[in-house]
Amino acid sequence: MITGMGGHMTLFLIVTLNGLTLAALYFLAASGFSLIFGLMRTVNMAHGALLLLGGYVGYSVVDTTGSWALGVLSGGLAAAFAGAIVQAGVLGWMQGDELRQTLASIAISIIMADLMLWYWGGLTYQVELPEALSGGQRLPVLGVGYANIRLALMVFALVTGLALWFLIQRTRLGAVIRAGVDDQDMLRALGFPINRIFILVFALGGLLAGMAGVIAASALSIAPGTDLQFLLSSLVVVIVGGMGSVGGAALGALLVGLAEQYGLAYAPTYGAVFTFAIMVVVLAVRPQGLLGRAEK
Amino acid sequence: MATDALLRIDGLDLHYGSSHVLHGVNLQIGDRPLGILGRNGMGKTSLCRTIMGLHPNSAGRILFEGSDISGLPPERRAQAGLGYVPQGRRIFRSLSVEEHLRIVARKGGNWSIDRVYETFPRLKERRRNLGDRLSGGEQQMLAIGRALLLNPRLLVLDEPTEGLAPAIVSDVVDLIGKITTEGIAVLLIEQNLHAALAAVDDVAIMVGGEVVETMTADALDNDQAMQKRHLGLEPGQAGKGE
Amino acid sequence: MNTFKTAVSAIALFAVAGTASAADIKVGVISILEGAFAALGQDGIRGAELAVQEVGGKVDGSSIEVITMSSDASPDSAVNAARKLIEQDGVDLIVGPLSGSEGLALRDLSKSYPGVTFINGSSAAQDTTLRDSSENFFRFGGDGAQWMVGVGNYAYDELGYKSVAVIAEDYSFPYTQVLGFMAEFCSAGGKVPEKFWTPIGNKDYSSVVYSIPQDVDAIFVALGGADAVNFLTQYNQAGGDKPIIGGSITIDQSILDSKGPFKELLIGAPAGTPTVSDYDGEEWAAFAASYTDAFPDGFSAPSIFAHHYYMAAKAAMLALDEVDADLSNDQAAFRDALTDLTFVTPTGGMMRLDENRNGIVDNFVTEVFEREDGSLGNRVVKVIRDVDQLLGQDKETFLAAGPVSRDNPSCP
Amino acid sequence: MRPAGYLLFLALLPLVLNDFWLTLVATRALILGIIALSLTFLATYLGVVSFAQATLAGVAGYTIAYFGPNTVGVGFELPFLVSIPLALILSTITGGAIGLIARQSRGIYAIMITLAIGVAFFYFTRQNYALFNGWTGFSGIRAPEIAGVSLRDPAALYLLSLGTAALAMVLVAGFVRSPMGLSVQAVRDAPGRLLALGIPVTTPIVTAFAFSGFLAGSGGILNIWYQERISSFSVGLGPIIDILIVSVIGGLRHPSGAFVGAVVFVLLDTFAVDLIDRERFNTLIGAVLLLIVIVAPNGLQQLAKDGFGRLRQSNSNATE
Amino acid sequence: MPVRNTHNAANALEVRGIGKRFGGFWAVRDIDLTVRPGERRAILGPNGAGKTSLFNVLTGDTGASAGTIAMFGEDITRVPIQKRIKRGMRRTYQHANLFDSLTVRETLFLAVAGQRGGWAQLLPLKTSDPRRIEAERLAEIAGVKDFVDREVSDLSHGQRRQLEVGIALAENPKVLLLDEPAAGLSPAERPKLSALLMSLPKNVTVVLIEHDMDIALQTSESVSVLHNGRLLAEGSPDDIMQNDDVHKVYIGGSHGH
Repeated sequence: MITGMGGHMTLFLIVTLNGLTLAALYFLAASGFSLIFGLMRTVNMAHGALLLLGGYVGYSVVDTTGSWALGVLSGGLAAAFAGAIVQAGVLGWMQGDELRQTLASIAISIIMADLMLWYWGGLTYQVELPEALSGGQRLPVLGVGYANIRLALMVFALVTGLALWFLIQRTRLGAVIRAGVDDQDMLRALGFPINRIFILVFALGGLLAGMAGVIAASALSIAPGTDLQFLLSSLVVVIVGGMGSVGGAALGALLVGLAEQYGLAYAPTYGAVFTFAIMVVVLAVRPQGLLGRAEK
Repeated sequence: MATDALLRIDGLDLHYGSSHVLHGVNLQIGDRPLGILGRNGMGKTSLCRTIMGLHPNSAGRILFEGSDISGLPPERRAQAGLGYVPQGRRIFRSLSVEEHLRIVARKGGNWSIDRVYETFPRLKERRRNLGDRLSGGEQQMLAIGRALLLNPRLLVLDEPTEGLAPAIVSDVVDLIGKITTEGIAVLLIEQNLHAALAAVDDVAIMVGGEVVETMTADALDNDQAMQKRHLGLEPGQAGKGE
Repeated sequence: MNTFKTAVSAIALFAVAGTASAADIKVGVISILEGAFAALGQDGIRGAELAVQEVGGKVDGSSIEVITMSSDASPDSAVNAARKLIEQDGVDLIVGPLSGSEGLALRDLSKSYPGVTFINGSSAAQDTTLRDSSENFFRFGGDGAQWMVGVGNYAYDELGYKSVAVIAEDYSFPYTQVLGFMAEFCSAGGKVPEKFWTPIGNKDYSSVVYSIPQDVDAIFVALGGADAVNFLTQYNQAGGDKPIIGGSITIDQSILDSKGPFKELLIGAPAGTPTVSDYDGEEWAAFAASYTDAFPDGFSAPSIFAHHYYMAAKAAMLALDEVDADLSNDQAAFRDALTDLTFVTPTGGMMRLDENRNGIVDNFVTEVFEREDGSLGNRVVKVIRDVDQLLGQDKETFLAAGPVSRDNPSCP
Repeated sequence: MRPAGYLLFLALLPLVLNDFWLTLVATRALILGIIALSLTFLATYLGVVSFAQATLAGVAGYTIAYFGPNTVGVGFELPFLVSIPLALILSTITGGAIGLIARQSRGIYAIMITLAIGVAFFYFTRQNYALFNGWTGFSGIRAPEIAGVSLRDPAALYLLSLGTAALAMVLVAGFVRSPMGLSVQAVRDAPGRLLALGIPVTTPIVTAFAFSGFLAGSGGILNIWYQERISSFSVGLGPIIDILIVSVIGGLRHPSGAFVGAVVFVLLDTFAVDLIDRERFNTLIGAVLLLIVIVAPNGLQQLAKDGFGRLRQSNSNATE
Repeated sequence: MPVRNTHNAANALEVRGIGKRFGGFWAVRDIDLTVRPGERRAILGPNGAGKTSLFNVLTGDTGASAGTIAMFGEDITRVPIQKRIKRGMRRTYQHANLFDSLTVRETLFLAVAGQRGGWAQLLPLKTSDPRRIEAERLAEIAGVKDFVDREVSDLSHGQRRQLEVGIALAENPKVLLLDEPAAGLSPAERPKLSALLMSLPKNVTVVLIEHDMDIALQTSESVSVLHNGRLLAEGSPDDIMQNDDVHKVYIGGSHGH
């Protein structure tokens, strides 16, 4: 699609832009995962399933009501509700036993994936975009067409990032969550029911995952297997960036998004290998991730 | 000592890993502030943590206002009226002073954020600072202020004078006196004998995970032999009592 | 000793798995019922069941039981499914599998079970029958290259495309599809300057979209399922306007039935396929009617998978009928019957096998059109009958070109 | 001697089981058990849960495929006497290399880095044709004939797997009582303290991973003879999770749990489709896994103790 | 830089002007200590006096911010912990951080193998292995011989402390640094530990950090008292017990009195 002189440069810029927009989507998907890990040290392997659930519910709601915003909201709420059930019903009972939680969440994701396949079938779903986001426009300078939804992705990521930052840094709940990250015992000794806070944070993580699912279903598509793809990408993103750090998730998403797009454009054969190679290298050199705090 | 104790500990045992830390501890705390004294490693901090529910006791009971709280999680104990100022203060490193107070502050009750600031003007000056940017004394004030905002019935203070400059030690002692007059019971763990004697009316001495002596502060103040045997430098028959 | 073994195993089986059935002839059907291909795999099962239903579940007084088994698109799972069907359920025939690598795996496995007959489902790897073929493995259908026959010529001659870029998933089935297209297109004089092989399951094609050379006349897209949806959507959103040429599963009915705005892009796109959901041949109309009758909750018309599983199962029923359901002597008579079988397929052609037991089939060049109700369908532009696996070439030359790969064939 | 009794009993199974039970249940469980043993060994004695064991088994399997008879025309044939040791050496070296990369990671971080390695290897095998033949992988692999006995014979493969499993248990029991084995356990219990004794921690970690690579490799070789094929699917997320499930069911605190877990898993995997609607058996598998994680966090270890546990015990006594 | 060797080889430990700073805070400062070969020295001080910081600088667990340390005349200030071990310095740990799943014998074997080598051996150990025999000898000295095949996790707290000492004695240390060996012991366990400390080979120099006065004064020939990071007093146990300054810092500040 790129013609004329300077095609290589233009391609490079457009691929970079693609990397940024993909990074935005990865950040949306990974932020909830990172939040949950940060407070509870829980590696929620059912995160991808929550995301897919949100996507499906969002699709169904948009399909019936025609309102995209309502779809995003209900996808988020459905996943938040499911997340709260997962934490309250299963993972909460194993708090502190990280391995057991990891395994239990794998089991939950297997069950969820199968039940979603049963209900929604194996079709590929795309959520219909509202007028303003559908279609594309000619980019200034680069002079190529570009999808509106991808540009919007960056806005969503920015808004989500800011909202998360505000929630965590500027609200009472955020202060409680930060206190819980610092010292759970002390927080409990001050009268905070940590289990309920965990459920709340899990629901919040689910909300983020669910909304990301609807957005992913709008920008790309969802189908059985999407859960694993986003689980893996979220894992890589937060591991590279540093578990539990929202800033780290942003940095990780940026690295992974760019690596994936450069890989796809310039070395499609080994694109996916790059992503995981980055993760291996980062972990081998800095086991806690780029912005992660070292374990005590 | 009151017979209707606010906090009553019966035969409390604690095992921690391979070590048997508390051996049948019995204590009663009423309205008069109680100090627990003893050398390092005698189980004082473990006792505090067990009272707060941060360690599960292996035997015995903890009665607070007449009901057994030994099965409750820490948050329920705090809600029931136990305030805790832990050893090492355990300030949240990523919360500002203001946030520390804001997350625990409730409407009503005797203590408000403003009153904490009145009591500790220094904290007001540093309200925007993060927890890990405070000096030891400031952290201690914050830890106490944070516990007071829960409007507790009983305040458990674990070595609040540890590592503080003498002037601040005396502030803390004065504050404990003030707290007592407001009807808040105090359980004070101390290594600093003089600070403890100045702050409390009764003392219990712990040796090797047991309470070996209970007496009034004045009695201990006048008993040099006792001080030396359990707290000072005299080589004594540890754990054997009189 | 063998009776004893069977007795012990039967007891163990009973303990674990409940009762075994008492049908005379058991047909194991292997399809993908989990993961991304589940909806397609389900349609394959429908096809096989339809063929059995048509004979009323009985051939010459022998009752037929269909036992389905899921694989997950991996060869290992297909092999495990087949082994279980054979050794535990005691099936006499296996119909399936769905995908290319699974087909190669079952072809290999069939050599270890000379007493069981394997009839390929929709798996379309070339080598399943072309190289290293197996005596008891039959394919009443074509391979991925056969499924593209007619498209290369149509694109070059009728549509006037001289240069086409290829976007395809990076594994054996798309390689075979690309061969089928390029064999004709290149020999007609067309050029394929660039091929983009993307990993299967890739989500974001945006950078590939922008790497497509501007000076090609069209894009040949051999992607399946979610991958096709993703690519087409993103190409559409980026303002891409090159005509699309579709692979066989890129523009299958199951894709046309998927939801999303990308479908606009497909209207008018030609594709090669052995299955056309809107084909107006009378045999097809009858077939589609009995499909929708039997499975009201199925697709709006039989998919490529239903069609192929149906032909496989139908061949089995016909051959069974021929030998009066006699499977003795290691199914020798039955296999002879299969080998010599000819029958009219739902597409109206005459199905028969070549020397490697691979089908000589009908193929269609189609284009996508919009129905009155707004849904999309494929309509036939051209029917090519009697397509064989060598694509009409001489056997030696064809084999000498070597197995398909990322770089074979090539005409930049 | 009890272990000998068990072994004799297991060795006689080919007389009473038909090929389905012998191969698809017993042999498969043994092979899966050996690979899972490489994980439970690491988890039990080094305290690290690795998600890269399918990778290690895959390295050995691919080596056998590449240097053995296959039907895809990739690689070149070597005698089995060469290719088998080569496969074990490569999987051992790969294990050591993974240990070197993951040496600083503990707990969930170790899970993550090994998962990353596993997934990277999966994508690599899927994309690389020269060594791994990409998506399609290798098929038509044949187990060798040894002294006129074809290992493709169900009973022969079963007995070989049984022997390998028993040998693997003996090796593990011996390893953990060797000085290096003690160092490995010391790393798990208190790495800093081991350093203070003048013993580096990296060497025991790398050795433990290498040893687990050896175990996984021997399972991987049997597995490729059992499957007669290998492809990227064999090293993908599915097998990675399967091995983990096997180990968890059996219990990660005792190596013999691997075999208990393998038997349960294989029965479940094989017969879940009969117990429940054929399309919903993944739900059943997930539910059983969840149930085991909830009610038996240490796995079916009790069972394992009654069975293979004694085997290990008496072996370690014998070697002491 | 030229190596200044002004240290007296006749002293087991010679500490000159040692300081340890954390940020702007000096945990210990200007500490001078001289320990003769074979001497038993106790270092006392209330909580926060700087005992642990001094100890960590001596063992090499943390670097010194100022000053020098010499062992038998050799400057070891910049010598890493591993090399100090090789030169004959051993330490015990306050928080008994042991290999819980190994037996006492195996633990002591590793302690020996850490010095002599052979920890990387892949073959099981022979009963006649000299390192195994040495481990048994250590078990005897440390008084843990009776349960040499028990797992460390099954030991009582006191037995673990004894094992700690046994580990530190592996391969004839010259200087033994004991970090609060009596911390957390029950009254019944204390005498046993004192007895063990008193029975240590006479050629080993022992520096003991202890909070428990009973044990420190009972087992040492000389005592150094730290307060607020500085050396407050030094002398025989009797001298120290008579020292008023020491009493004051131990019982606490003079608030209100």
